[in-house]
Amino acid sequence: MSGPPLLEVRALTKRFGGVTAVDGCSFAVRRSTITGLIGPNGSGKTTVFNLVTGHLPADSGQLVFDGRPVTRPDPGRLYRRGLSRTFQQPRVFGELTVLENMSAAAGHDWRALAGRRLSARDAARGDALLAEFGLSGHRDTPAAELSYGQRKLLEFAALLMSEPALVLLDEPTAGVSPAMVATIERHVRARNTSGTTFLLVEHDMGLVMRLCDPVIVLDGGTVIAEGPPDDVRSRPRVLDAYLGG
Amino acid sequence: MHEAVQAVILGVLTGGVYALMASGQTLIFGVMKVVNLAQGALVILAAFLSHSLFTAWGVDPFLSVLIIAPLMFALGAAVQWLLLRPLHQDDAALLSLLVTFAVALGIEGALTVVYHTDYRTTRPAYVDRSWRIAGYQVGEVRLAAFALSLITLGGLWMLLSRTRFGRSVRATVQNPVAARLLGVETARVAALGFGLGAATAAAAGAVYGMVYSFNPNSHYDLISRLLSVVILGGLGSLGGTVVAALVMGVASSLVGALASPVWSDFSFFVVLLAVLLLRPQGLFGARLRGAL
Amino acid sequence: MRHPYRHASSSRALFAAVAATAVLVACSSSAKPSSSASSHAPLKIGISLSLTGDFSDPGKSAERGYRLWADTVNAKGGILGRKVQLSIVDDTSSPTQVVGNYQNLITKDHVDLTFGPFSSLLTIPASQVAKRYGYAFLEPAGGGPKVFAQHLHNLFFVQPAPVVKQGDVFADYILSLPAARRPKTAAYPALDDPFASPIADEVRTRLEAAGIKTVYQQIYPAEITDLTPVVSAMAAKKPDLVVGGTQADDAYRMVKAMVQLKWAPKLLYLSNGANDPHNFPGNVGASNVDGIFSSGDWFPSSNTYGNAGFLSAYTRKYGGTAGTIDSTSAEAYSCGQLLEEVAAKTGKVDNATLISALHTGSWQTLEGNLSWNADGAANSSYVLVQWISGKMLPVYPAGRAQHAPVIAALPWGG
Amino acid sequence: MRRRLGRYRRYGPGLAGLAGLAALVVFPLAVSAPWLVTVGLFTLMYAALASAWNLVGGYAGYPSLGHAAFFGMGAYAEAIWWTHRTAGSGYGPFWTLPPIGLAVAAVAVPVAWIAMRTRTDVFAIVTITFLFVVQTLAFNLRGLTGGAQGVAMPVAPFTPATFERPFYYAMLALLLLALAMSYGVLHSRLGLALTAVRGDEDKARSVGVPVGAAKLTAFALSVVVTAMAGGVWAYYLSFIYPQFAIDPLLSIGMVLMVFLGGRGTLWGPVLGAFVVAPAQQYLAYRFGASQLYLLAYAALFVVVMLVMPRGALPTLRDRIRRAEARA
Repeated sequence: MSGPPLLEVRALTKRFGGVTAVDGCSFAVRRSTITGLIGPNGSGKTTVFNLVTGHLPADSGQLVFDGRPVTRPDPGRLYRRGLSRTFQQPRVFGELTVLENMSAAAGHDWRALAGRRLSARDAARGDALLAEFGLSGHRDTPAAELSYGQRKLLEFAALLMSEPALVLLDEPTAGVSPAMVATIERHVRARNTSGTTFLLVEHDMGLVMRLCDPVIVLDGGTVIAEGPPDDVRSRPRVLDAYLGG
Repeated sequence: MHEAVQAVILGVLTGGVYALMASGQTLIFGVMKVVNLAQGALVILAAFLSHSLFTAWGVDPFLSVLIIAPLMFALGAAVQWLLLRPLHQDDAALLSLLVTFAVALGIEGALTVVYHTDYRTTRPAYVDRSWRIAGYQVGEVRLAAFALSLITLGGLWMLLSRTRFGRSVRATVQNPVAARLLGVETARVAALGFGLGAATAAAAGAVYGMVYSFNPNSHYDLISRLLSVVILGGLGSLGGTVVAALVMGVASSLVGALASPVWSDFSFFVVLLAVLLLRPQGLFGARLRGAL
Repeated sequence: MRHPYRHASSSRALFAAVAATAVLVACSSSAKPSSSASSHAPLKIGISLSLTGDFSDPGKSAERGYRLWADTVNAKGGILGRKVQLSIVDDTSSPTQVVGNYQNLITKDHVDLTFGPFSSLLTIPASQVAKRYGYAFLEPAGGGPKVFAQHLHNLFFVQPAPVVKQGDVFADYILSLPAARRPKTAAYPALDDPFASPIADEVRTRLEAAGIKTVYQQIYPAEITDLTPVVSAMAAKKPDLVVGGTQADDAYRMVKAMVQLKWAPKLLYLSNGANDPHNFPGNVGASNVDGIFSSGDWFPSSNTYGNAGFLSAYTRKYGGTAGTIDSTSAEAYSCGQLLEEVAAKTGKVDNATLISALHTGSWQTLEGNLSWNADGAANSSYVLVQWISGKMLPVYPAGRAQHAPVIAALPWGG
Repeated sequence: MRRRLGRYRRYGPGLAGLAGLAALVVFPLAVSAPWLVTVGLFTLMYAALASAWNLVGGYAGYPSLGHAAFFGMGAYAEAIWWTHRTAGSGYGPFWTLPPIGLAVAAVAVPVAWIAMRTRTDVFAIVTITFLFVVQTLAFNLRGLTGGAQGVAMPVAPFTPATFERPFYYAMLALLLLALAMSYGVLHSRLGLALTAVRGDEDKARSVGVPVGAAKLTAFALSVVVTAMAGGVWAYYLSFIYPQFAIDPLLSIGMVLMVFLGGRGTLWGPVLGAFVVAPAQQYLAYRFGASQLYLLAYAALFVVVMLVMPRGALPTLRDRIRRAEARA
């Protein structure tokens, strides 16, 4: 399925003091793809994530999400519109139970504040997702007691409560066991099959090559290559960037 | 016009003393992210010690700093080591706020037991002298106090920028985790930093005791102003603190002389709230909080 | 849902706490009220004083005065054969605590009489409690306008006149000068305090009526550490006379600021702070006090009723010299004197007798001869004092003066 | 045994709550001594204040040191409204409390909106600065507040023997209101949102939790109770001054009680208030003269922070859980 891209980034720029972290960066994420965003350390990948999701204000550039321009990106509003993200270090609410973590991420606005702490609908959907992610056994434990890998899974699963159109995963497999890498990969594929679009920052090249198409390569805050993984891999500029230039 | 200039002169001199008092506060915040509510009480404690040394043995208040500063250093280091270090990490910021308040209450209580609540002033022979400079009166003590503030602040700056200890402090301020990995013993640095912050209170207290009258309750009047100065200066920035203290000194003095003294603190607080509205990190706060 | 479970243990704890409170209550309410009816039981007087907190020094002075009086009267065999027993409790300078304290004293300890607290700010809530239970309220310290605006019949302010009138004696003195020697212009800086700024206002009203021009008028807040901006603004207006509505440390600060700025008016009156023989020279410097006027209710050299005995008893009990006695001690002592006199005259010491007796006639105290209006304000007057050759001496009115007022340049002027 | 415990867990809290409430309702009727009722009324006041503070300081993790300002605003609003009116039967001043609570909350929302741009430590300082601003206004707006001279309210015409009762029940009603709010918040989505905010505010924002609305609602609820308590206090004392109505020590007292009992719990603040408030009154009455009062207070404070930094209830609960796990 093609048509207009789900996310379009145009000439995005961000400076920190004298350093230009993101420099006129432009790319698009097409619907139903698993797009990879790679690049050497310090190439600006996480900053791009932060700019796209409104965690950092951009100095200049435009964003178009789902056909509508985003003038003042606000993380909460974008989340409710279907754009969500994970963090490099998984961030869950340690004092809430696993199920409550699911409910907290359901994307309700202020009108729901007066409602029950855990609505029957949220609980049912949360339970279904927890079953899908194999976390049902931990449903009522505080999230602080989960292992690192389990927290990554929980953070990912919780986002799905909002039925996002686009999920930005920031190094989803960093620091987890090989078995957990496989689990995460399986879940991303499964969700992609059912229609969710992904944008991935990842250092595990094997995973990127297996999972992503297309792949966007970032260096010095600009896009230096874009295309199918095998194609991108062989370009000399990309090799230069990775091998140090 | 004459009044305004006189007010500015006074404001700058007063601001110098506040800069000295607040520098310890900002140092402590920078090193440990602890808002030290006891800083005012430490200043008043030092003022009493200096007053006692002067009345009992005739020790000049400026010289008394040399005796009091080590004592205050030990007290500050002890507070950090015994009371703040054991706090639960997750809530350290909030709990330390309360613990330092308890320390302030404790100091106030002890001072009340020993000295009662009568007001005092340290009065060396030169305290009433003043110079007339271009038609403006400038008290000798105030000028000397300002000079002492500059010297202490300069010394502090040298210490932080030129010594190994200073580098450890700055490393701890910028990134405690990395500093620990690089072999800086952060707990010890924190104790030394707190001690140093308390030691600057010694200088501030000796000066305060000559310029103003004080009693054990006086720290309540000090602390809100010190906190405002530290926030306005951008929490943890030494240079910002000095500028903020001068801004406060001049603003209070001008409003006091030209409008009414009942609004002088108020106007400063309103400025503070306005600044926070526009720049939550304070006037000079670096994006990475705590660049000394 | 985890929450009901989560709160189980806390509810248990709360229940235990409530149960414990109930037990405590049961025990204490079964305690027998003391039998105050017996004529040989001690006469219990309840007083709440600020022994800690902002007002603790004057609070302790008041305590010394009260205790000295109790010792004195007990040495003479007590009142109507009953030993006086004081219950002095601490209110930590808090109005919430002072209300609780008087209530405790009256309804728990069943004291026979109550005397007032020290801090003037605490007098109003305390006097309401005394009124509620029909107790006479002899109070040595609450003389602000709002105290009398309560129109309490049971309240007696044991000082010569309402605090507002403290500066009147100075205005009287200025107006007694021949017109040519009077100051032409005046400045009125005053502390924002119910017992300071009204004094300056009262003097200003009277001097303005007599044609003395007001060139500067300013209220400053209590937490001000430095009065230099005020003094420099005032100096720019060059007033002949400065009338400071001061309380204590702000008087020191004002003199210090004048000294530092090397500016002095021709006449300087400070309502309080400058009338403290012990602390004033220590804070502003003994060489800076001469010529400053102040006024007050009591001085060691007063020739009022019982003063000689008071001075000797005080120095015997607490040491020191007469010059170090705070007037608050004398005010507190005077409350006791009144009680003694009423008992001697009527043969009774109950509250109703005390209230009706004090509302008729005039009574002798260390504070002078006092009589009260319906709201509890006495109708006497204060004494003007001036620092002369390092000593604070009564100078006006003539009847109580020990020296004539001296008009000379202040020591730091020039 | 196990089943009995289970049943206790289901019904126990409700029963204990009811029993506690009944004890509190009966207290002034059973105990005729006015001084005890006074102690009770101030204890209830502190319990209500601590519970209200807990909504912001405990649940949301925003330690406000400025709550005394809202207490003072409530006190002044009540006093100014009634200063030139007569109290009639004496119950009138209680009916003006709800609108005063709401009005002060309306003022508090923009203040909170500014202050809550900052986090924990800075937030604490900003709020205490706000407190000093309000105190300065109370001193300086003489036309409105009477300045340092204070404001008088009509004295309630209740009979001396039962004078305290109406005030006592007003404070009890406020405590119940605060507890109802606490309970409601805990069991609503607002509570979930606040716990998320306390844990990781940025993350909460990024998963669409309406962070601003949640914080402001908690703050406003908290202020409603705080301001009304101020109103009752003013009426009880019948005379207020700026330095007592807007007293930083009141803020500190709330914080101490909440920390002692347990932050973010329903009953913790109440427990803290029931221990500290009577102890404070009694110790000052009994031992204040010894001068060591402040030192003792400071020592208690430090001990609480070092020994049970999370408060009595959570510490106790952990003990019980561990003991049960072992059994």
